[in-house]
Amino acid sequence: MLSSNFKLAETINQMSIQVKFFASLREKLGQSDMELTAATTAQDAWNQATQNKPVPDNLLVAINLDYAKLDTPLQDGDEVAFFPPVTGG
Amino acid sequence: MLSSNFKLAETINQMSIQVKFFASLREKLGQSDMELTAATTAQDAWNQATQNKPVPDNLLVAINLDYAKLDTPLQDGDEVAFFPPVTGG
Amino acid sequence: MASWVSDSLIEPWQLIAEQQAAQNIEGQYGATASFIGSMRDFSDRTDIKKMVLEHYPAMTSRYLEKLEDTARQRWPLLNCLIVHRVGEVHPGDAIVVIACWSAHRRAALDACDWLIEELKYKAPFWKKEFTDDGGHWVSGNTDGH
Amino acid sequence: MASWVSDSLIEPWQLIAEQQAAQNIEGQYGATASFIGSMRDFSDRTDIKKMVLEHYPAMTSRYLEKLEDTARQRWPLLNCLIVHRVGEVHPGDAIVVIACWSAHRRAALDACDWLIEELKYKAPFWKKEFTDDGGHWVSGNTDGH
Repeated sequence: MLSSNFKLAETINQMSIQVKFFASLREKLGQSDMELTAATTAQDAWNQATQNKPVPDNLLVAINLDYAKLDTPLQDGDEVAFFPPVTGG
Repeated sequence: MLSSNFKLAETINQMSIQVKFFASLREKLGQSDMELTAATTAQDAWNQATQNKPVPDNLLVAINLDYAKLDTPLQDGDEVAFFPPVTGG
Repeated sequence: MASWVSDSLIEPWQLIAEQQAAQNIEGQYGATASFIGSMRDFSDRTDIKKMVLEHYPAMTSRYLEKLEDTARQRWPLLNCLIVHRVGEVHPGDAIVVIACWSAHRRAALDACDWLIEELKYKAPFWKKEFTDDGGHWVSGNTDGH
Repeated sequence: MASWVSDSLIEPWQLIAEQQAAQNIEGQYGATASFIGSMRDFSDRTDIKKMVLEHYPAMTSRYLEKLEDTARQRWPLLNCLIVHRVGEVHPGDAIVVIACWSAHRRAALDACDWLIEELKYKAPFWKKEFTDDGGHWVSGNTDGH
């Protein structure tokens, strides 16, 4: 009974956060996709995914395909993307 | 000698002014092209060509293919055109 | 740089593609802005069957050339095209085609916008619409319409 | 209304003509405004051989659709087209095609202008230029450039 409750708690606390990097940022960090099991905000996800690298000037953040901010809270299942200023068109 | 001088004077005084009307104005007046043998200004050309009809609101005037005003003086060889507001494009 | 009037049907996208190919500016232009004016089957009147476009030929040529010259003085354009229909046009037919090429987008976009406004207010063309009731001269262009 | 990305060469004028033909709006539109962005062979660097365009596919689709929706809320558009290249492009190749159809000219012209500005500043595309010295990420778009 105790062991089963413990497992449930573990399952509840475990999140799945997809992290993506694009363009020059992807190349500099040498990584494009990773998964985190917990992250409170986009900033927290950045810190974990980059081992606390400083945030570049002009960093753009998107959560679930919409622009967001570094202090935007994350929820289980979120996809957070980091990329430099866009240069399309 | 007298008669020859008289002829010369007549030739000098005789001008050739081409007058043109376009679009609704051409249709209303029932004429598109005419030639005047003398006219001091665009207004004078209008008066002669239309038998002193009143000048319509928004009348546009061009002399030698450039926009001009009713009081612009005319010279021998000028082409003066009268037309309503343009509606191209 | 080219401007002309056409008394028969024009294919706007083909004209623009041809003008683009005719000038050796590939790799130089980063921006092409175009405007096409087409005939609608309604205006203040509904059910317009056709339209006849009259113009003042000598003044039109001169005016369109002057327009292009002025645009090229105001903006760094690499190329420019203005074609205008005259004669009988039908709903859906193109009436005017304007295209501007430049290195950067602002010049092409602004010049194209300016050219259509100038042309609308000053180029000596006149439209007569025909419905089943007969012909009516269009009285004037309105802002942005 | 349509927006998509293409990983192979696009023919802007053909795409616009096809989009125009695909929608039954002939006689309704009086105005078509378009903008084409093409690759130049120089920028801050000269002698650019090619460019590779990366994007964030899921966000791109969503963003381009939202752009079109917003444009249609702001202006009375009858039709709208946005196509953007990704992958490897060469000087002279079209990178982006935008076209807007409306009854009157101001809506099409203003919407087209707005769309390219919005797209330039927000759509998740990134350009990497290649010269003989190797690849360089383009650092950012500048006003009207």
